[in-house]
Order: sequence, then C-alpha cells, then structure tokens
Amino acid sequence: MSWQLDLIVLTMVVICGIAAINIRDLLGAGILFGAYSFMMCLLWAVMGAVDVAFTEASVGAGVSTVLFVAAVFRTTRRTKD
Amino acid sequence: MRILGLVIVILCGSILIYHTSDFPDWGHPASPASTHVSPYYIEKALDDTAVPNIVTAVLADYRGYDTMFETTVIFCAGIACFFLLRITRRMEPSVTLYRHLPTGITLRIEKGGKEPDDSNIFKRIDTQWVPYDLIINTTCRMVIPFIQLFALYVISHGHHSPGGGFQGGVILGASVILFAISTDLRTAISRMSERLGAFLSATGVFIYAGAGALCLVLGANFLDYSALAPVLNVNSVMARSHGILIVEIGVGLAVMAVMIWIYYNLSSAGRHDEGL
Amino acid sequence: MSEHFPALVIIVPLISAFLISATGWLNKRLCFPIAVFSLTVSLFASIGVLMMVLENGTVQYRLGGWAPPWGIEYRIDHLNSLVLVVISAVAVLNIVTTHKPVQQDFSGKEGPFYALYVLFVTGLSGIVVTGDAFNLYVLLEIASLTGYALIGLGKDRAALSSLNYLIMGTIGASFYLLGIGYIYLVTGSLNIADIANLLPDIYDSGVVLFAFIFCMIGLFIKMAFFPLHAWLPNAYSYAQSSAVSLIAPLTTKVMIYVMIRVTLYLFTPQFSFVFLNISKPMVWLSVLAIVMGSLFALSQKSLKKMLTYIIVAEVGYMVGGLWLGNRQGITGSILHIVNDAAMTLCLFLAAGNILYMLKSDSFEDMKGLFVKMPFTMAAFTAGALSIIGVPPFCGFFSKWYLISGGIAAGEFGFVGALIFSSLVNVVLFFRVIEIGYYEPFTNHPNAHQKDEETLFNEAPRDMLVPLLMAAILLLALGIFTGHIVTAIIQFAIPTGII
Amino acid sequence: MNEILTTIISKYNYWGFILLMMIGLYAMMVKKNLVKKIIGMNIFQTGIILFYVSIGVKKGATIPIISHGHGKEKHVIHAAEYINPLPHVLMLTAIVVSVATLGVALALAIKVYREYDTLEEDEINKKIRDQAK
Amino acid sequence: METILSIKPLLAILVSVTAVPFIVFSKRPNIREVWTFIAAIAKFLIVVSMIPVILSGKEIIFTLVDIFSGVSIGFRVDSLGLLFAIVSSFLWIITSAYSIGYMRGLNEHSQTRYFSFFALSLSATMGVAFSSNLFTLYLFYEMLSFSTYPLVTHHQDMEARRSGRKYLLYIVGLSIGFVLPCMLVIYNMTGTLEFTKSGFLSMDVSPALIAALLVIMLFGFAKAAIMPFHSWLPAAMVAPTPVSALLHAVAVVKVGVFCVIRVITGVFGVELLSNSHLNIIVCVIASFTIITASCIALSQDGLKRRLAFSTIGQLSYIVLGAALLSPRGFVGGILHIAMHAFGKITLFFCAGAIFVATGIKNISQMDGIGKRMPITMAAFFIGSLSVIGLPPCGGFISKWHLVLGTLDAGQLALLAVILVSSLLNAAYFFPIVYSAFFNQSKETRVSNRIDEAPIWCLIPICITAIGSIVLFFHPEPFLSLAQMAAESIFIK
Repeated sequence: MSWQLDLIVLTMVVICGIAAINIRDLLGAGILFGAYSFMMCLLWAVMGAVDVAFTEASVGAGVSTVLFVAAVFRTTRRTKD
Repeated sequence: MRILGLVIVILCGSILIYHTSDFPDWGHPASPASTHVSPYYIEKALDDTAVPNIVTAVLADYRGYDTMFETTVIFCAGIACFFLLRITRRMEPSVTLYRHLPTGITLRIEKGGKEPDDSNIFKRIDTQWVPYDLIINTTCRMVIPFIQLFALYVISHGHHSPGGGFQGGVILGASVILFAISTDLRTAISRMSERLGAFLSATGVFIYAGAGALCLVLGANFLDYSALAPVLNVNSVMARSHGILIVEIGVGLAVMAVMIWIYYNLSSAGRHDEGL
Repeated sequence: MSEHFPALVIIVPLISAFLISATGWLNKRLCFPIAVFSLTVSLFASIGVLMMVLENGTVQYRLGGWAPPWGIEYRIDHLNSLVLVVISAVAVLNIVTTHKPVQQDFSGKEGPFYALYVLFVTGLSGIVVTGDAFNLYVLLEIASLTGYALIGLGKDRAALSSLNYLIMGTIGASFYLLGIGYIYLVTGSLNIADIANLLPDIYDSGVVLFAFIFCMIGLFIKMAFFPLHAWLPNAYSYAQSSAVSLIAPLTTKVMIYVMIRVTLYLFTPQFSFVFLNISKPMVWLSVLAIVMGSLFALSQKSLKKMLTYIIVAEVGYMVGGLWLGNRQGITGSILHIVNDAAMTLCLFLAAGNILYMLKSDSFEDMKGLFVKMPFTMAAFTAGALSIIGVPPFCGFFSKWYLISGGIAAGEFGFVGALIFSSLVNVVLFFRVIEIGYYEPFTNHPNAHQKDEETLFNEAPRDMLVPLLMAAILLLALGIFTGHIVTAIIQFAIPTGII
Repeated sequence: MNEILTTIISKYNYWGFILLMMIGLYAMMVKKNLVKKIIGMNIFQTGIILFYVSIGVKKGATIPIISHGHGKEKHVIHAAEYINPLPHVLMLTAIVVSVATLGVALALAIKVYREYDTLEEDEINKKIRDQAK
Repeated sequence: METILSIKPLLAILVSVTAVPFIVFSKRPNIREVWTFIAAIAKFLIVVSMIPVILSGKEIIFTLVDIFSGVSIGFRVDSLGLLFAIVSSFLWIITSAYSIGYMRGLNEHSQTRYFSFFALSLSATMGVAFSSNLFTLYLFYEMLSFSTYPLVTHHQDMEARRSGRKYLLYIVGLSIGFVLPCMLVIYNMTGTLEFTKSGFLSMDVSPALIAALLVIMLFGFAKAAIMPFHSWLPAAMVAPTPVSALLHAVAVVKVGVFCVIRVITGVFGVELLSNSHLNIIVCVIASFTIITASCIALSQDGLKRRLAFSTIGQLSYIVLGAALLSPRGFVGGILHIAMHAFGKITLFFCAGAIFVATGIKNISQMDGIGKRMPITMAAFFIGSLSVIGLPPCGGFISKWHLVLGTLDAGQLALLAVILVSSLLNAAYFFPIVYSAFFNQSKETRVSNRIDEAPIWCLIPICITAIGSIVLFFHPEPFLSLAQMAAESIFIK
C-alpha cells in the first residue's frame, strides 16, 4: 500500500465530512455522512484494520445512514446552516 | 459565534498538530503500543483460544467483558429509543389510503369513513403515497435471503475471517430493515413484531451474560469459558473457542433485534403505523 | 462464593435488567420486585466486597481468568468499595420510592424504566469497580445512555435538555477516550495499575500532558464542573423526579470518583501534584465553581432548579478538595462523595415527594407545606441543614475536612468560598423553609387549629419511609465520620500524600 | 526539506484525526441545527476512532488473522508480522457505542421536533421564550 | 481533679428531646402540658442531683461518640456549666407554667409546636452548658439557633418573618462565618478542641493571630449580643413573651455569653490573655456595649424593646466580668448569669402579664397601671431593683463582685463604666415604676379596679420576684459554684 493512496482517501474523508456539515439539506447531509463513513471504512481497510472497516461499512455506512434518513423523514429536511 | 468557533477550533487543532511531534512515528513497529501488551495477543491467541482471527479472540475472550457491555450499550440504545419515542395509545390517523390490488387504484378514506373489509383485495398503504414498484419489491425479495445467509456466515465464520457477531447482527438487521423499506412498516412488523424484537434483544444479551454466569456457576471466574469444557465435552482451549461462538451468537441476536427495533421506532416516530 | 462478590455486584443487576425488559412485555407488575430484588442483592454483595477489602486489602478479580494487563480485572481497594456501597445504597433507597410515581409518569413503560434504571446502576457500579481504563469508558457510556433516556422522557423541555446533555456528554466521554488513547500510544497498556507503573519514565512527554488534559476536560464536562456545567441544571430540573432522584445523587459523584482515580492512581500524585504544578489554578477554578454555583442557585425560582445549581457548587467542593493535594483535602473530597450522595438523595427525594403531591415545585406553590407534609419537610430540613453544614449532620464533617485541607495548604480563597457557599445555602434553604412555614397563615393568624387536620396531605408511605431513612442516614454518616475516615478513607489515599 | 517531508509522511495520519475531530467540534459548537450537531458528534467520534486505528498500524505487518489457522502448516508467530489487534478491538466497541448514541440522539431529536416543530436551536429557544410570556 | 463517668449530663439533655414525641402526639392540651411539666421537673431534678458531686470538687464526664481524633461529642459538668444548667432548668419549670397562662390567655395558635420546640431549645441549652469541647459547644449552639427559630417567628406574620430573617442572619450567619473558621484554625494549630482549665492554645502562636481569633470568636457568638451585632435581639422581641422571657433573657443570650466565657477561659486561657493583655480589647468592646445599650434603652418606648436593650447591656457585664481576668470579677460575671436571669425574667413576665391583662405594649400608656395590677408592678419593681443592682436583691451581689473585680484588676475606668451604667439602669427603670403607681391613667382601658393577669401568669411572677430577693440573702449554691469555678481557673 502506498502512502499516496492513503492520502487521497484521507482527503476524501475530510471533504465528505466538511460537506456533510455544510450542506443545507438534512437528507443530503445524512447521505453525505454515509459517504463519509464509507470513505472512512476504506481508509481503515487500507490501514489493515479489516474488522473495524467491516463494522464501519455495516454500521456507519449502512445502519447509521438508514437511521439518519428515517429521522429526517420523520422530522424535516430544512436546515438553516 | 461562527468566527469564534472557527478560531477556537483552529487554535486547538494547531496546538494538537504541533504536539504530534511527540508521537511515535506512524506505523513504527517498535512503538510502545506495539510492544507492550499486544504481542502477547498475537503470539498466544491461537494457542489459548484456537481462534485464528486475533481480533475476535481478543474481542470475545481476553476483553470479553468489554464486549459484553458493548452489547449492553446497544441493548440500552434499543430500550432508550423505545422508552423515549413509543406512543402506546393508538391514535387513529385522519386519513388512510388503501390500494385496490387488482386495479392498482388508490382509495382515500377520511377519518370516520368506512374501511374496506376484504383484506385480500384491498391493502392499506402509507399516506405519504409511494407508487407500487414491482422491480424493487421483487429484487428485495430475492436479495434478502442471500443477505441473511451471508450474515449467518459472517457470524459463524468470525473465528477465521473478519466479522463476527456484531457485523453479522447488523447485516441481519439490515435485511429486515430492507424488507421494511421495500414493502412497508406494517408488513415488516407483522413478520417480526416489536415484542419479538424486544425479547430477542434481551435474549441475545442474556446469552452472553448467561454464558459468563454459567462459567461462574461452574466454579471459574466470570466469563472464563474454559470452565465450559466439561459441559461441551472438549478440552479447555476448544471450550474457549466454542464459548466465543456462543457469545457471538448472542451478540448477533441482540444487535439484529435492536437495530430493527430502533428502526421501527425512529422511522415511525414511535407510532408503528407508517414508516419509511 | 464470597470470592465472586465483585462479579455479583455487576452481573446480578445486569442479568436482571434483561429479565425486567422481557417481563415488561408479559406482566408489568413483576418488573418492580425484580428490580428491587436484584439491587438488594447487589447492595449485599457490595457490602460483602467492602468487608473483604477491609479484611484483606485490595481485592482483584480477573474476568475471563486472564491476567492483567492482558485481560480486564476488577481492582477494588478502599476507595472504590466505599463508592460502590454508596451507589448500591442510593439505588436501593431510591427505587422503593419510584413505585407509585412511575405508574403515573411513565405509564405503560414501567418495564423499560426499570430496565434502564438497573442498567444505569450497573454502569455506575461497573465504572467504580473496573481496573481498566477503556472498560471504564464503555461503562461510562452505558451509564450516560441510560441517563439520557431517563432524563429525556420528562416534562416540557426535557427532550431538548437531554439532547443537549447527550451532545455535551458525548464530547466529554470522547475526550476521555482520546486521553486514554494518548496514554495507550505512549505506554501500550490500558490497565490502570500497569499504566501507573509505566508512566514515571515518560512524565516529560507532551503526549502524557495532553492525555491528562483530555481526560480532565472530559471528566469536567461529565461532572458539570463550572464553566462546563451548562447541561446539568436543565437536564435535571425537567426530568421526572423518580429518575432524577437516582441520577442527580450519583452521576456527578461517580465522575468525581473517576477524577480521583485518574489523578491519583492512573497519573500518580507525583505527576498530578508535583510535576504538573497546577494545583493553584485548579483550586481557584473550583472556587469560581463554588461561588458561581451558589449565586446561580440564589436566582432560581423553583426547588429543583435551585438544587441543581447547588450540585454545581458541590462539585466545586470536591474538585477543589482533591486539588488541594494534601491528605485532609482529599479525605474531605472522598468523604463528600459519600455525604453529598446522601444529601442530594435526601433533598431530591423530598422534592420528588413535594412534586408528587403538589404537581409543582415552584416556590409560590410551596406555601404552608409544613402543615401539609410535615415529615417530608422535616427530612427536607435535615437535608438542608446538612448542605448548610450544621453538625452533627454529615455535610458539616466533609466541609470540616475540606476547610482544614484548605488551611493546611494555605488556600484561603477556597476556605472563604466554602464559608460563603454555606452562608448562601442558609439563605437558599431558609427561603424555602420560610415559604413552607408561613404563607397560608398570613391573613388569619389565630383561627386554624381545625384546618391542620384537613390540610394534612402527606406523601404515600413507600415514598416517605426511604426519605426518612435518608434523613437518618445523614445523621448517622455524620456521627460515624471518624470511623469511616479511619477505617476506609485513610487507606484510600496513596501513602505518598501527607 | 527532505526532513520535513519525512516528518509529514510519518505524522500526517495523525493530523487527519485532529482535522476530523476539529470539524466535528466546530459543527457541535457553531451549527444551530440539531441533526447537524449530531452529525458533528459522529464525525468527532470517528476522528477518535481513526486515531486509535492509526496507533495499531504496524509497517510491514499484515492483517491480524493468523494465516496458519486455516489448516496450514504451523510455524512460530512473531509479533512484528501482524498488525496490533488491540486498538481494533477497542474501536469495534467505540463504533458500537457511537451508533447507540446516534440512535438515542435521533430519538431525542424526533421528540424535540414533535414538541417544537423545528430542529433549529434558535427557533426553539424563541418558542420557549414566547411560551414563558 | 477527680472525674466521674456518668450518663447524667446526657440524660439531662435527652429528657426534653424524648418529651417531644409525647407532646406532639398527646391528644388533649392538658396531657400535653403534663408532659412538659414532667420533662421540666425531671430535668431539674437530674441537674440538681449533680450539685453535691460538683460541690465536693469532682467533675462528671461523659463522651457520647468520638467523631475523629480531637473532635468528639462529649460532656463535662463543672461548676460553671452546672450553675448555668441549674438556672435554665429551674426557670424552664416556671416558664412552662407561665406559658400555659399566657398562651391560653391569648388563645394562641400552634401551641403544640410551641411546646415541642421549647423543649428542644432547652435540650440545646443543656448541651451547651455541659459541653466539654468546642465542637460540642458549636453543635448545640447551632441546634439552639434552629430550634428557637419557630419560637421567635411564632406569630407567622410579616413582622415575625422579618425578625426571623434577621435572627437567622445574625446568629447563623455569624456562627458559620466567624466561629466555624476560627474553630478550624484552632484545630489545625493544636489538633484538639477539648476545653482545659488553662486554655489549650499555646503561647507560641503570634499575638496578632490570637487577637484576631479572640475578637472574631467574640463577635461570632452573636447570641451574646455584643455591639455591633446586637440588633437581632430587639427584633426577636416579636415572639410571645414567655419565649422572650426564657430565651432572650435566659437561655439564648446566656448561651451566647456562656460560650464567650468558655472560649476565653477554656480555649485561650487566663494566662495567655493576661500575658498578652488582649483582655483589654474585650473589656473595651464590652464597656462600649454596656454604655451604648443603656443609653438606647432610655429612648425606647416599647416595654419589651426597652428590656431587650437592657439585656444587651447586662450581658456585657458578664463578658466584662470574665474579661477582667481577676478572680472576683469572674465570680461576679458568672453570678450575674444567675442573678440577671431571675431579675430579667421577672421583668419580662410582668411585661407579658400586662399585655395579657390589658393589651398594652408601650411604656407611655402605662400610667397608673400599678393601681390595677399591684402584684405585677410590685414584682416589676423588685425585678428592676435586681437588674440595677440594689439590695435587697440578688443583682447587688453580682455587681458587688464585679466592682471588686475591677478594683483587683486596677481598671478604674471600667469601675466608672459599671457605676455610670447602673445609674442609667435606674434612669430607665424607675420612671416606669413611678408612673405606674403615681401617675393618673389617661387611658380608659386602665380602670382603677384590681384586675390582674390569669393566675397561671401571676404565680410564676411571684416566684421569680421572691427568688430575686431570696438570692440576696442566700446566694450560696450559686456563689459557691462561681467561686469554685474561679478557683479552678485562677489557681496556678
């Protein structure tokens, strides 16, 4: 594994994170958070933490996103910031 | 506030980044973290527990106590969501929608109107009306068994490959959630009721804690699976391996049930009539 | 069997929590007895542990049979066995009172309530007994999650303040986790005793310093140390009283315990007091906490709000006592964990009874309460006197040690703050007592000998008896202060501290 | 120049976690929307998880699953051959804790929304003030 | 000094506490009052039974619990404490009788609460009298503060509320703010709080610190009503008169001065103070209080307020007597506790009797009242003689010793203070008596017919008035106790 790949994934993680908190739509934020989690999962897989990556893929990218979507669906998509 | 927050965050961040110079180099094999405790796990795990996946061995045996409470945390979250959100008294919705199955026509019935009684022809659908989609329904119906099969594989094969009770449980839960999304919440609840979820979650954690307590009853310390050897009729190392499998199954059950339970409550805001 | 007492303290309530949750779906009436039974067993087991510790010194219990630092161990010395008994005792005393109000406040959810209740107690007991820094985090999260849920289902602003608490609490726990990560980075161990052995070689490492800072910030948030207290007053005052009378006496106190554990046993006193040399600013911070907590309490208009700010001030007492860095101060701090748990329990139970009978706890509605609920108000007065620091109630003696420690350390600001807060407490509580004592009679001073019988409206017996027991406990704790200190607390302080 | 580059290469992973933590902290401090705060909270937690996983990394080592466990020939295991498994274990727990917290937080957010019909903190505060009047 | 271990002091304290449940749960008022009397008489008998032991030169000690090293709840009966205990327990019996007359005469509310807290306060007073260390003293001092609060605010109207606040603010505020820190400082310096004959503060402490401790303690025991922390006492006169009588002429204020004496002799010690001449500070403060209070008393029109200011002045006599650090002055001071108690309680009883019979509170309305209530006003006259310090009343003996004490100490200025203040005392008491007997009534309420207060009120007045006179001729029990106390302290 090369550190360049590592760096690219890390950058993607950070971008997704910033996007998730700045997008003015909560549904979008939830989805972006899923993407963030997925990138994170990649990063950990790259680092050799396969179990953690697996868990993050199923929990962070999977269930968490569903929970976010469910919660947003039951409340509102509107956000001011 | 925005600027202030930014300034504080940047300040803290730069101090922290500055202090990373004291850290051991990234990935250095001789860093204290890699030399003090962890070598023991790597070198002894297979001999002690007959589990090649060191993470599983450490998770469920060396630090099994942690994992028991990790499962309990999930259980707590399940109860907490139920406790906070569930509305037990039934509130009649002001409007209900029914689909006439042979034609696909949607009926809108105001509160107090007569409900159609033939459930074979009429099917209640969510008020936030979703068009009937054959492709999604069929695909999900076909995929879900395989997801569940995979989940079982993940749970049972956690000794040898990445995965284990927790991941498998989440996947198992996800399959039911997928079912709930692809049909609707009422169908999912009719397949797997809330009460069953609650029982399964408690049972799952109970299997874990009970296995530990069984060890205690058999005279060893809490969670010392080697005490299960006479019961399982194997030697003490294999007893640990089997013990890990038992608790992984418990974890899987609990996590699955709780994930579904939380989803039921969140997606319907505790009403359990109309979901995502 | 007795060697398994440490495990029983935790697993009996844990397993019963699952049972309660399951039986909640079958028969709601069974939940309460199961919970009471399991907590009582836990109480006896914890007393057994205390006896073991008193006889043989530190008790170790290896979970899974693995030796530390590879496995997780319970490491129970005088400090945690004492706190353990406090937790179990408060839990048992309080659960008896919840029987009636729970049916009223959480009707239909008794099962989950008792499951969460028992899990909360399990989490706190687990925090106290564990000898593993990471395990502590997991149990912290259990106690917190159940706490959020219990608080969140309250009246008007409860959900919002619980969410606030959740966010703050998660930051706090995460900071603690980060601090443990930093320690793990440089020591490679998670066992508290093991870390304490490894740390002296690397005191001057910046990583250790930051680990310490992170742990402290995390714990300060969790214990609501001023100025990180903002979550506490709302969270506690909008929650239902049956929940808050459990959470308020225990959460902050256990966090103080964790702080003492971390500063004295994880980072050694050598590091915390000598090497860092931050005692003075910390004591002054706690002075600020005491003064501000007292002043905020003064401006409140309802009983529970007032009590919550008193908790903020009391946290200042204990943090300051620890950071005085001498034997008396730390003794005072540990003693105050015990005493404050009892005092807060007494006051919150009294407030709960008042709330249960009156459906309100604003000062305006408390007029003439001494006639309506004489026993509740008597216990309330006992709690008030204890908080003020009137002998022979227990609050006096921990204050005594704290002030002695302050004098010995030359921290007269701290001494002044303690006295100031005592005086403010006099004003606070006598304002309440005055309202309860006077109001209905102002207009017709002479003609109500008859009214007294008709007005009498005391809380039900199962809410009253634990309250009175708590009030008597205040007295007993005060009188046996010397025994507690000589038999238990003096061994709980590392020998290096004079 | 080269030295700085090696420092950066040897440490930048640590910077990543600090960056993520700060993003999360910023969101929790500044954002008014409750769900945004919750997202920030999760980012904060994942930052810490990233830190732990970074501790476990060992250069030149492989994933912590012992190869001959799958029926291959037995040989002596060296600690340097496998990545440190302990942080992974810890972080499995931490992930679980974070999803549990997320569940409860969202439940509370729904409850708040039920009561105030909005998720914006300033609007909620305004409503509370209006109610008080 | 021989000591005897005995449970009697604890019994004396507990008697009235155990009476409280009986008082609370008795169904009828008569039974309730019987319980009060049983407790009061039992208490008095227990106290009296200790007299022979003490007079034979022994001391009774009893330690209830050791809280921690140097701090315990312990009791020791010595001559000083016993004297105070006799006075207050005897007067409780009298006051109980008087209370019945007064409270029933006015048909007051919440009499059960009144009698319960009365009993509690007496327990606390006994505790103070018998305490063997500063901690126990402080404990019972606080207990007294809180148990008298409901008595002071008995009327539960706005005025009572205001006075109650003032009362607590001064008494509790100063005890927590002043006494508690001093106690801790002393404990940290010496490691003990046990009173000794010659004080346990060592000489090597800096004089400035000792002076500071002394003054702060003096003011901290605000029940002694030393100026400028005196204003709770006139305010507390809103209480029913028996309360004012017992608590504010006998128990509460005397507890204050008793604490001051204990601290001066038992903590600082005569030797330490006389070597460093710090007693002068106390003497000056006391003299200032005496003169100022007497002058203020002159200008008061409310009878009870005038009596209150008179009390403030008289209390400082006692402090002054102790602070003179001469044996005879000390005897005078201690005797004054007893003598003033009898005199002042008579005066308060009279004030109450007048109020019960006629509803009059102000001096200006009392013209000619002597014709209507001759017995009461005669008793009033005797009481005022005693307080002024004229024979044939007990007050004369204590004042006499005080004067001798000032001569022993060589403080002529203080002699002058005592004499001038006695004149002032006469100046504010005699006009009342004069106008009561010789002026014509302007009020229609006061007829010339003899119309005394209820018999329950009258008998106690007569007993205390006669007591004042008897004490002039037979001061023995008190005098010998006081002399023993002085001997034990001043003998090197």
